[in-house]
Amino acid sequence: MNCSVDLAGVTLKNPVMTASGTFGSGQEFSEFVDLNQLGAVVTKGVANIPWAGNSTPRVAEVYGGMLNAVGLQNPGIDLFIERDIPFLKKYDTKIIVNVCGKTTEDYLEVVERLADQPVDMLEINISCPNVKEGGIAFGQDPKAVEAITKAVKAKAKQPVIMKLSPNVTDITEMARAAEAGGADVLSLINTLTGMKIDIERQCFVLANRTGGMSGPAIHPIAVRMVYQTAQAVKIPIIGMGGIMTAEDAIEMILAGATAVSVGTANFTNPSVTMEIADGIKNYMECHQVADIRELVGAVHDRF
Amino acid sequence: MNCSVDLAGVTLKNPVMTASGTFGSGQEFSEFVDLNQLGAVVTKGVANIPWAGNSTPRVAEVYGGMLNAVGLQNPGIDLFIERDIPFLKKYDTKIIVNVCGKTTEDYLEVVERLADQPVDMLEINISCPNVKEGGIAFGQDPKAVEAITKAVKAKAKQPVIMKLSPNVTDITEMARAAEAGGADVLSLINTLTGMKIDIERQCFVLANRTGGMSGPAIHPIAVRMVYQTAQAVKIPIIGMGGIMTAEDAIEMILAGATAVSVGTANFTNPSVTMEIADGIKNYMECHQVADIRELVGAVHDRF
Amino acid sequence: MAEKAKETAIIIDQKELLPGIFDMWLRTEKIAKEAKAGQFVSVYCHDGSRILPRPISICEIDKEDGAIRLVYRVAGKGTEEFSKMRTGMHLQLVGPLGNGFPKKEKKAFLIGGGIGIPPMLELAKELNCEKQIILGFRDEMFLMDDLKKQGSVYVATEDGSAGTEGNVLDAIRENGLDADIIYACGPLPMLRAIKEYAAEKQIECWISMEERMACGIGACLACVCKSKERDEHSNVKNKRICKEGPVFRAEEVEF
Amino acid sequence: MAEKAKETAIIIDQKELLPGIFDMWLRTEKIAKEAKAGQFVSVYCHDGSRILPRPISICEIDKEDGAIRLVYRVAGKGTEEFSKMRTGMHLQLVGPLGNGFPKKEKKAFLIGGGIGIPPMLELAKELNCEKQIILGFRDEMFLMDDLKKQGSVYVATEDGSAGTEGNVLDAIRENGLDADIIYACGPLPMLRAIKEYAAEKQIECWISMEERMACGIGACLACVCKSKERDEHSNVKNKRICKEGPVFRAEEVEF
Ligand SMILES: Cc1cc2nc3c(=O)[nH]c(=O)nc-3n(C[C@H](O)[C@H](O)[C@H](O)COP(=O)(O)OP(=O)(O)OC[C@H]3O[C@@H](n4cnc5c(N)ncnc54)[C@H](O)[C@@H]3O)c2cc1C
Ligand SMILES: Cc1cc2nc3c(=O)[nH]c(=O)nc-3n(C[C@H](O)[C@H](O)[C@H](O)COP(=O)(O)OP(=O)(O)OC[C@H]3O[C@@H](n4cnc5c(N)ncnc54)[C@H](O)[C@@H]3O)c2cc1C
Ligand SMILES: Cc1cc2nc3c(=O)[nH]c(=O)nc-3n(C[C@H](O)[C@H](O)[C@H](O)COP(=O)(O)O)c2cc1C
Ligand SMILES: Cc1cc2nc3c(=O)[nH]c(=O)nc-3n(C[C@H](O)[C@H](O)[C@H](O)COP(=O)(O)O)c2cc1C
Ligand code: FES
Ligand code: FES
Repeated sequence: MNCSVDLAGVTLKNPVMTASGTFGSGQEFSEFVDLNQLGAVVTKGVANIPWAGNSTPRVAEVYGGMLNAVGLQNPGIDLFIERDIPFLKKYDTKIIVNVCGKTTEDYLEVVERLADQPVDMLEINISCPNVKEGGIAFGQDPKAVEAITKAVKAKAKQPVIMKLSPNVTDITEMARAAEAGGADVLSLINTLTGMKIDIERQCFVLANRTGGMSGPAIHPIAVRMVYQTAQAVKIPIIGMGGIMTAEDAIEMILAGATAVSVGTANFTNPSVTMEIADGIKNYMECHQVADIRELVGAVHDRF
Repeated sequence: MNCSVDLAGVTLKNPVMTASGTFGSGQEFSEFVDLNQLGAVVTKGVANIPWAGNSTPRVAEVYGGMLNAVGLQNPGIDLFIERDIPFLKKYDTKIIVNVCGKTTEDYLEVVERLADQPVDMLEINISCPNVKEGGIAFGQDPKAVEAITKAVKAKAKQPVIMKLSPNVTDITEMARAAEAGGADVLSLINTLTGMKIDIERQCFVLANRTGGMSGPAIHPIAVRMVYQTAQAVKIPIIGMGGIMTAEDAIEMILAGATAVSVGTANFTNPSVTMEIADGIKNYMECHQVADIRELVGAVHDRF
Repeated sequence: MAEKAKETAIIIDQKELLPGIFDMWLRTEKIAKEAKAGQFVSVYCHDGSRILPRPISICEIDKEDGAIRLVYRVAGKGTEEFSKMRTGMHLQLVGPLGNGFPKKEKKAFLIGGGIGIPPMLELAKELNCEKQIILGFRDEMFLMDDLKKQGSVYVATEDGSAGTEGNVLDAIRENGLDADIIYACGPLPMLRAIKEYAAEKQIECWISMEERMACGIGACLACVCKSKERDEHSNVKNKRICKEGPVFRAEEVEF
Repeated sequence: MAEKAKETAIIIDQKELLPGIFDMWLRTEKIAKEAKAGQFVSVYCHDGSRILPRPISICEIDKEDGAIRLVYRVAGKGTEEFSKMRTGMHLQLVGPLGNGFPKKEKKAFLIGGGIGIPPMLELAKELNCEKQIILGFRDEMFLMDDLKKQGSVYVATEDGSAGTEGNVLDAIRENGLDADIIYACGPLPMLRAIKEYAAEKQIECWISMEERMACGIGACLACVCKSKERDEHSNVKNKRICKEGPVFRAEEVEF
């Protein structure tokens, strides 16, 4: 039985990855998860310099999900290279570094600093809804998506994953733009912009007013976008958004994802990524699937 | 204590309305709800001629919500005028007719047929994700939104509510376009496009493949869009999307909605609309709110 | 003015008939009073992640005790939730819903397949005629004792482990049975075969249909089936299973 | 390689101390073994609509019995769910989490305000020094008997219905108390006043902080508070309450 998948020449032992920002750099979760059993660890977004992020409250629970407005707090690329990459190198898993920035130059600085690092892939976050500059601004206009993709590709030494925002009219337009810019892989979806109001105090629950919605509540939207994108581009897709169980992961794969990232579910169960990897194997056994790649995009009509 | 609200000159006794398509024309729910206690009944979308809608399965439950792809099945305007309007006229509530069409002409035909009918307002659905022609196609491009709004306003004898789709990059752009076209009121949000896959049978759950997602899972997105739209336009907003309780309704009102529509919650509890209307009154008593209009858009920052 | 509402029912008893098939008695005065054979109830989940009701047919009605019986198969998360509940716990219901079976005094076949068998029990109790009850099982049988009290029972099993090997029509043929009216509930392939059989033999035939539902009361148009003629309510060739159905004349609907 | 996991705890006992304040003992061997005063556990809801854990401080640890005690106020849907659970039912926990209080052998104030009082009980049990326990209540008191066994207890109530009328600092002043170290947990305004008091008197002061959490283990950066100096882990002036805290030196953090 083959569970391994290929993303732009990088072979993951299984399709289960962590969603950026929900797993730190793996250190804290390594007490709950054997990182060797994951296809890849995707780190929290890192910028050229340390960012302090937003004021608190930064998270709020909503029905079947959560809002976050962490605002990309991160220690900056220097400390990241010094501390987080060596930590992850101890494990037999792929290392994918999520990159954020306020300007194109910020992104490129991080990409260049990572060029000689033992990092397997770069995931470029152009879809964070929680920062004023950069982030989502790059991800809601196809021309901007193509331009930043091209700029990153020109400098990157590792394969480049572009991470797309669901807060758009047509996800396939953004996907095609990233593909045209030379993206090797696409990640989708980032969070949907949401808001929660405290009706007792009549104030916004989050200091940032809006936050990015994640968790099982957004899963059907993510599945739809992965499906649409898989019809529209030739490059592989990493599917994410509300994956809580192996079943959810398989749904995403059937919709067209080559690999999946698990985010908010880590908060509901810190060992969930390992359990999902096991569950996928079980499903393959029960359904006599010899190679996971047979499942990618294998959904069909009823009749 | 005043619970009544004004929408383009039409006074609703309270801000609670039914969301189109979830309440039929009120007949079936009238066994569970005293329609006299609702601000308005919004009917299922009606077209110039009968529509058979999509194949089944038309609905699927998802985590904290549901998908529907009913495809605007409706009996056509003739039977609607003959049967449904007289039924609703027996009650002391406002009648709002939701209008759908495949072409601008279709919409206009319905609007004209309703001109001499005892109908209080028209809600124009330019945001249905479940039909091939018409529907959402009108609602994802600001120029199209403005054009159809203008065309409808030119013929309509009643105030016009334009119902917007959340499947857009920038809801305020669509809202401003509708306002520019002369819309009297805005309704938001319609459903978010989603998908569910049956992993046992590896097929789409809905015959239509995709469906519109509704229910509590989408509430934070709806609140955010209502808030953004309230900052962008001067006309009143009817807020909807995942309102299950009076608390959810108040959240929507604080975000900027003058009235609210309750949809999917009717399936979870057929008497819910009445309970929400009562719950809003209770909240006003507890918080010593003399006039519900004080609450509209009254959210503020924590500090 | 609003005479109906969700009713809070108390579980009087629940047991597992066969692995994955549960038998639950619920005290629910109003529903028990109004209900008749072939109708169903909407059962609501406690877990907030499941917002739609589950339609379950009424298997038996105890008017005196104000109770109804539901027999259901664990098919997913919702029915799994119900199956874990114990005596004394509460469930919220809306019902009775749908039209139910018409009751005629004619020599009848009551045909049930799999989890379509339960509604046949109440129907058999309410019918006043000669009743031949034909049941199709995959392998293991359930509700046999209850049904045997109501008429002569014939069984078909897919694996031949009991009764006729094959389907319900095989059992009818093997036993040389005949009837003037058919009532049936079960999987679509079975209903299709019965519809054909009834047409051929020109027997009046009533079948109970199933479809995904949302409102359960006729408002949302989720649960339609195709009808031969234009339906009076919908004004198109679609009938609402929850409202005009779930029981239809076989020749009325297309499936 | 993964040595930690969610632990399934069994409720040994639960009672309501005061309207809306619950006292629950849970059997949870591993957590009880490792836990110490000032740490907390993440408690998971059963209802699928609530996906984040609720952080609750450990009020008491029974190492022998492998049990911990949680005392919590019903603040919303999650704690309401917990409050309805009965002996024998299960709850899933992760923990112990956070750093806990440092234990020094110095004459101490243990100051608790409102629902910040429970962690003071285990702290009092673990501390080996002269303990003056100062408690601030709105009106009705709870945990008094347990705390009185651990040291001298002084009370302040907002309405003056017991002890000093006013806040915990009023009680300290009224009773002319002094100490060489302060441990405190409670609402922000109380912590602010204590921080100021400690600075003025130059007393070592440790406070337990609260913030909305998601992961509870230091990975998501939801729960930060501002720190005076650049934090070693975050590389900015932010500390994770769930990881570097919840207990901080008062002068380390800004709030
Ligand atoms: C009129 C009617 C009567 C029924 N009577 C019985 C009965 O007596 N005994 C019994 O075991 N089953 C009966 N069913 C089927 C029963 O409704 C489903 O098995 C049940 O809803 C599954 O719920 P779940 O949460 O376990 O499954 P899930 O698959 O998790 O359910 C997800 C959603 O799909 C719906 N759904 C899933 N399967 C069906 C189905 N077959 N029909 C309609 N909706 C479905 C659920 O209601 C829910 O909304 C009946 C269905 C209908 C329409
Ligand atoms: C380290 C720590 C220790 C705590 N110890 C205790 C204790 O011993 N006893 C006690 O009664 N309470 C304690 N709390 C507060 C407790 O976590 C909240 O009251 C509880 O999470 C509310 O959950 P809910 O579902 O009832 O409320 P809801 O308001 O419905 O919760 C919604 C979301 O907000 C979060 N939330 C709400 N209030 C708080 C809060 N004050 N702090 C952090 N998150 C919150 C919830 O965890 C949940 O994610 C502690 C909080 C922290 C951070
Ligand atoms: C607390 C939190 C922090 C996040 N931080 C990042 C980030 O730094 N970079 C990024 O690309 N995505 C970030 N995301 C988005 C997730 O990686 C993921 O795309 C999204 O949460 C949907 O997946 P989920 O529903 O499984 O969580 C964050 C999400 C959460 C909940
Ligand atoms: C079954 C169903 C049918 C619907 N039909 C219509 C419709 O005919 N016209 C329309 O404008 N909106 C329709 N909607 C959208 C709702 O009116 C509403 O905008 C949406 O469901 C969000 O609200 P909710 O989460 O409260 O359901 C339909 C929704 C559902 C669930
Ligand atoms: S389920 Fe709504 S019409 Fe039948
Ligand atoms: S809650 Fe995630 S870092 Fe503290």
